[in-house]
Amino acid sequence: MKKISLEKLNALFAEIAETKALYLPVDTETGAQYQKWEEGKTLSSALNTVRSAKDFFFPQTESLVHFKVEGKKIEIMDVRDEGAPFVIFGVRGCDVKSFELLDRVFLQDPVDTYYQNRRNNAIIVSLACSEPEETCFCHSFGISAADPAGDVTAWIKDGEIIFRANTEKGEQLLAPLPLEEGGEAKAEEARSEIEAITKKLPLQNLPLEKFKAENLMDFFNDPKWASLSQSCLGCGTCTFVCPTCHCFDIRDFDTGHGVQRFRCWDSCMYRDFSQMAAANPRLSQLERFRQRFMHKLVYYPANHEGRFLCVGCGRCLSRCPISMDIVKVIKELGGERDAK
Amino acid sequence: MEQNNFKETVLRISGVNPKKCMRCGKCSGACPNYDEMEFHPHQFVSMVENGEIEKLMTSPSVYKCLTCFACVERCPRQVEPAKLIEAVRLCVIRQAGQNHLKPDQIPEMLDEDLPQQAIVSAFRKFTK
Amino acid sequence: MQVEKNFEPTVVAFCCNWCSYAGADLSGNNRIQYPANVKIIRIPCSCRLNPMFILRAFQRGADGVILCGCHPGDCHYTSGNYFARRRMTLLFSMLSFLGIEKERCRVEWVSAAEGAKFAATMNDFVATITRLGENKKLEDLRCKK
Amino acid sequence: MQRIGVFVCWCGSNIAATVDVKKVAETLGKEPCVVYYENYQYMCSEEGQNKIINAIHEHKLSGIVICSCSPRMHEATFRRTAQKAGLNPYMVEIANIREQCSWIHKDMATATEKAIILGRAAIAKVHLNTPLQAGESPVVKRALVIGGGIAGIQTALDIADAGFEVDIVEKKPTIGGKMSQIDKTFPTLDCSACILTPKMVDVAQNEKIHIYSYSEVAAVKGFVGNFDVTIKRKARYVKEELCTGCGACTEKCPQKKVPNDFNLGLDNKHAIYIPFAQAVPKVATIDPDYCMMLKTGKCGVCSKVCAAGAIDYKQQDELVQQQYGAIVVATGYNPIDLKNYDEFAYSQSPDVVTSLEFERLTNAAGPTGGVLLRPSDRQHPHTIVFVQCVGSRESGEGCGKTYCSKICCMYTAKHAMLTREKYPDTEVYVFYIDVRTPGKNFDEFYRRAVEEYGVHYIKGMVGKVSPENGKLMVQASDLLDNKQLKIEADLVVLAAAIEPDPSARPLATMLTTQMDTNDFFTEAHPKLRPVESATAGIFLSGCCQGPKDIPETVSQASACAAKVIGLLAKDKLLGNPCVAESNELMCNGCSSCEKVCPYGAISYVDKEFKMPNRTIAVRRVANVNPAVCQGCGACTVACPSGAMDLKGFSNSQIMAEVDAICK
Amino acid sequence: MQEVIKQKAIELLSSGKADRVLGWKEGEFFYDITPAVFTDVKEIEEKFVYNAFCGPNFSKYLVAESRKDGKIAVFLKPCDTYSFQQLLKEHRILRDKVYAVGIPCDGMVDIEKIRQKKIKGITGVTEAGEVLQIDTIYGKKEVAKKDVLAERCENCKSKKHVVYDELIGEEGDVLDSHRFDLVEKIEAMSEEERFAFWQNELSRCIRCNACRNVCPACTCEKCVFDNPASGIDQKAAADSFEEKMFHIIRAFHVAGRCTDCGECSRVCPQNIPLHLLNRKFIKDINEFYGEYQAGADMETRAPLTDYQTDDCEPSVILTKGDQ
Repeated sequence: MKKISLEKLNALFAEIAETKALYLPVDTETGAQYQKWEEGKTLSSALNTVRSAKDFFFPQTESLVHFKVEGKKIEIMDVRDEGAPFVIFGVRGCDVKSFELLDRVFLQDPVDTYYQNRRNNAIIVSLACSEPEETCFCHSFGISAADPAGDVTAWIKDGEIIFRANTEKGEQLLAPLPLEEGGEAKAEEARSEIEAITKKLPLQNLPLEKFKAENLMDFFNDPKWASLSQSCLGCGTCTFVCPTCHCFDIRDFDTGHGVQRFRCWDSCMYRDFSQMAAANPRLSQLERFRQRFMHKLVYYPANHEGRFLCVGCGRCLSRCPISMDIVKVIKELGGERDAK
Repeated sequence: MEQNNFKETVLRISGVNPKKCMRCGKCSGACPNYDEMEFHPHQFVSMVENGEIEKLMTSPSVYKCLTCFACVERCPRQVEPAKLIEAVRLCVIRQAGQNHLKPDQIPEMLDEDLPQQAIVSAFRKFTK
Repeated sequence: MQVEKNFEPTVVAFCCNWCSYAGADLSGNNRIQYPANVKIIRIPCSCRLNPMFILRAFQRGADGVILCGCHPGDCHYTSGNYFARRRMTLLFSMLSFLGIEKERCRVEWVSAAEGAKFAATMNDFVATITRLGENKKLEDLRCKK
Repeated sequence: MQRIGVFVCWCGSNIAATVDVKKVAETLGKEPCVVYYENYQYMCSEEGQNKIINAIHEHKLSGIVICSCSPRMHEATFRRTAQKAGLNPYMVEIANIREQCSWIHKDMATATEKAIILGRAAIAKVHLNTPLQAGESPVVKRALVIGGGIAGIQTALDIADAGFEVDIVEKKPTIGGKMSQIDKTFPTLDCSACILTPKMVDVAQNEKIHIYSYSEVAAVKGFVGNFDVTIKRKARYVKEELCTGCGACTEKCPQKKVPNDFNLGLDNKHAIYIPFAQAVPKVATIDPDYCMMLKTGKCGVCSKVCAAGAIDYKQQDELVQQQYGAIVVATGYNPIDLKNYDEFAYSQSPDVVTSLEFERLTNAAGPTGGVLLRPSDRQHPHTIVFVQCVGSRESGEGCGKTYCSKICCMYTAKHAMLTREKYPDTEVYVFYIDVRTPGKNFDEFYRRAVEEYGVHYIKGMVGKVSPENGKLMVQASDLLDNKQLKIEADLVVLAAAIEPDPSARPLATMLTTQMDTNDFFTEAHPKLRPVESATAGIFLSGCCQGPKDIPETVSQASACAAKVIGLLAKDKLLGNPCVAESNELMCNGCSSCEKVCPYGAISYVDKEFKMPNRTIAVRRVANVNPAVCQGCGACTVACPSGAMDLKGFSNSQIMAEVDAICK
Repeated sequence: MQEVIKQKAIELLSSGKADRVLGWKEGEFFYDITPAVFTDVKEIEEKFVYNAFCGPNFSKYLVAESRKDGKIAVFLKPCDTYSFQQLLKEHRILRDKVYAVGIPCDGMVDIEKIRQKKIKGITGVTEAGEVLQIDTIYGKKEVAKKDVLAERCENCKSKKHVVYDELIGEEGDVLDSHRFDLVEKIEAMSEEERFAFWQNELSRCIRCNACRNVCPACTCEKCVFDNPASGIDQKAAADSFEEKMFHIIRAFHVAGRCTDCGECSRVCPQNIPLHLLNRKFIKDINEFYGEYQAGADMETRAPLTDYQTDDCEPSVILTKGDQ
């Protein structure tokens, strides 16, 4: 392991930024946001960013291809950019986990090369959560806030930051940096402190056991969806702040001298989501609401060896305008159901 | 030039737009002191409009106006002739030494029926 | 500086069919010149102008948008321009609130008889827009060539 | 996919001298969907039109763009051309490259470039054009005339003459209006009753005309060709169909102290009355405010004396529903109330009268039996002062009107002349600001009053009238002699300004027609459509549109009738197809569009819609009546959801033009 | 107050005056309260809450709820009644299907403001008069309620209920708020500052549509931004122009109809002060066309569907602002 005093952190950022673009959570008036590091920007102490880290690989909008139109002639232009290596610093355990879940979608055959390029270029430095919030429930999905994954894992403890390279990419990142050796004990100490806090968190032991493929129809037909979805506004806040939601739409924009085909986030909560044969097959908000949670808790796990499509980051808990979130859904549906 | 200046001054002081006059003569029809005046309210309006201010300034009419505002009240087009007359009078008394009423003239004018207030307001009206 | 000199603004003029479009025709009939930067779109009445169209014009690269309609009180449809006047006042105020140059949008009432006024208005408006320079604040980069 | 043809006109050298027409045609020919292009010297000529027709046939064009002069010039021409070739006329767009391009630019390159852009915009629009069909609506062959004065009477007679049914709604118990109160008419001095009452009889006897007297319009729905009007027939407590007009009741009625409004309160009438001898319909009416039977239940004299048994104390207001193809507004005027004119002592002395009161005082059927007597002491007046422009031509906040009432100069001259003729011993003074006599034989008439009858015309407005010792002191300035006059008069006659009848404003609201700030109805065009309102199917007759004398009123009334006949002669009305249309699936039913529609073309219906999962929902949705809509588009912008769009100028079409111009 | 309202809800349901009751349902924490339709007395007894975190404006739910069978009772805070009445005016709610109970409100707390005070891991909140006692996993904390009030409640425009069938508590008054202060401050900035200000704010927009979907004035059957036929539909702002476009058009569409309920800013996950755009329109309308409060009554014509012949000209803005 390697370590450095927190006082020298900014110098370290400058060193990294010499060769690679460096992104990190920065405090803004309206919460922490990932920003490109430049002189004067400091690491946020907030637990998590308002928007998740999925933006790095799956940006909200992205050009796919351009068509240049001149009179009756059309020319196709590939706008893909190979990109360059970049570092994301201070990713929390939940968000790191989300990358794995997204990889299972975008890197499956056929591979999404736009996503793949960025994924390959990224070096992820995760940061253990010193002060988890009441809305955290990553532990329910077996994610460790105390020892997150990533190319490098970092802990902050007693004025020092301790790094552990987990991958070759991580090693290569740390190698040229002016770090001291050591810090294992402090890292261990931080880890156990965080684990102790985690046990005190209010959202413990979510009843996830019954969310299995074999109960699919039972869940689908559960009458409780009606009351759960009743107050849902059908906005996309939960899906847009969610690190694992990955629905998108592909649209064409007529620029007047051509067409730009781009991909943008979409939300299954929207009425105009997925205009199949000109209409969303899920006509009511109940169906759309159910779709989102069934996907996270039943369909995705059924296709991905039981992995839930939720990392317990708690963003939807704090952002839903009417406070209807996945925890309430899990508790309501997973609760008294008789296991088959 | 001089003339224009007076006209401008009169218009500025009075705030009256003589162009609004439609020459109906109701002002002069309503004037209770018509016969005393050399120039009548409607003439004030047209003469100011024509820039003949000096003629008005030298006429005793400016002091004969009772300022009863009958013409202002009756004018169907809100021209307000009394304000023009007042403005012409002001043009006169603002010139140095042009006070129309001098204190030493007062004693001979006094009689028993003259209220005190009339003297005060006469000073207000006819002096600087 | 040289760039500014060569800057030829794109100006969209929405003209109501009954007064201002006819006013523009009259300015043509009388051969009164105004810059070719102005391109006129005919609409039935100034009240047909949706704020969407103005934003659309800016998005697509217009540098100035002007609405011309019948003088208040003379609307062919009796009240259209009164509604247009309120809508445009509020829209322009909002654009200004967002920091967009307020001279970029204008409303002028031009009657069918005011060919000279139409041309003068366009001359003045194009001069104003030329002075303001390119519309940067409400442009859509994708629409740039 | 459209197949578009582009036709570039040279307009001789008008366009071709500054625009490279060949280049324009060729460049536009490269635009998507343009399958044919051509340039020609005169597209509007027969040869040019044939080229278009042939191209439409040969190239199966679905839309055409003509780059030529202003659409205000030849749009109709080219639409007809398209129609001849079997193409919907609304698949034509014009790019104005003459008035808005070649004529205002000198530089060939600039003008050519602009012409191409204007052409592109037209092509972009025509891409989105859809064939439009003008809607048809049937015409109810019946007209309604609101107001039974000379204007209403003349309009009704002319319409009935053409063979159409007409109803007159008159709020008074008889038709006749102001003209029935007037003694003689200028400039010929015919007796007003002598020329009016035969017309009233004509109306009464005309089978095509039905009079709703003592009635008001309560509600108007519908649109041109199909108005649905509710008429309120006020209870007159006399059965109209039974009353013979014998007048026995009016003589026997014990309640004699009812101010006689026909004589402007100068004398009294009975509680049951017939306004005047030649009233039409000649039917008695009970004034419920004075009738003892109606007020206290004690009396019943009229019922007892009525041989026809026409009296019905239990009569109620009645609502009648009727359909009309056209509505004529003929609500007329009233003299303004002079109670605020203290300087003329109108409220202080009974001997200060209005001109209309003067008419009654000189009328043989009036309160004095035609002998001119002053109201206060019934003595013959020897000095009479007439004051003109009372309440007219005033500015500012007062009770006066800014406009000239137009008729006062002439009737004052008439009064002065008649007075001098009948009573040569009377001195007559007329105070005027200007004497306005633009009319046939008008100035001659006025000059006769001065030269032959010796009426004293004095330039200058009266400043003050004050009652003194049974006389009226009139103080005025003589502007020409530059002196102030004090005249001791016996009678002062004020030429009061005239204003629209107070019933006009609520009526305008019902009819969705426009009024000016003086409550005169606004004509559709001040010069070219003076008898139509901007609302289709509503016509204006007489003083409701502005001050008028009798000859003018009658000519406008006949003009109005001609317009109505023109409308009623049609079996069907073809609408303007460029009208608003609401997409019911998107409509919120919020009423925003309805509120901005100047024509009342939008109504709301509750309609059933199939909703998700086989449910049915009832929703309130807007419905545009294409026969009423004039296509201004105000509603399209008021609609937040974009459910309302305008055919021919749709959102997408205008945005396509914007895009084409800005790219 | 919670008990009184709860009892009222039970009474309405059990007396048959209402078939359903729209109220607030407790969540996992003290603050994550969800709007819910109660049909069962037992559920009300167990789950119904009313406290300083009951922000949501229920009026928009009534668009759909009033079209269902039976009558729905609803609890409306003073500001909610304005939205309710505005929707009635636009014929969006069927009045006879709703039993409206006006309830008092002392201002709602913004949980974000508590978090901004670096209070983390909140597990419970107790209202003790003017003070909120907060339990967290990291110990107990205290804040003054006035320091964490939602912005819209700090600038509360009215404590008056403009429409109701029944009122709990006493009727309040229309207040003299300072709600336009910030708008004025922005107006006083230079053009460039204003542009920078909004660029910074609006660039954060993620087009989640929460503002639109919560807005009681945005009840369109189909929003223009979801309608490919409108020509301006967008799912995400692919260019900074589209960020502005969305918010300008949205503000314009609700201009003269927005009651200034402040829901847009409450729900924005990116904390964009969207209400300022609406307030700007309200302020302009007040200045140009006379005081107008949407939803205050059923009769007054909305300013954009009305006009005066002597209205100011659009050029009036050329002489405004830019100090």
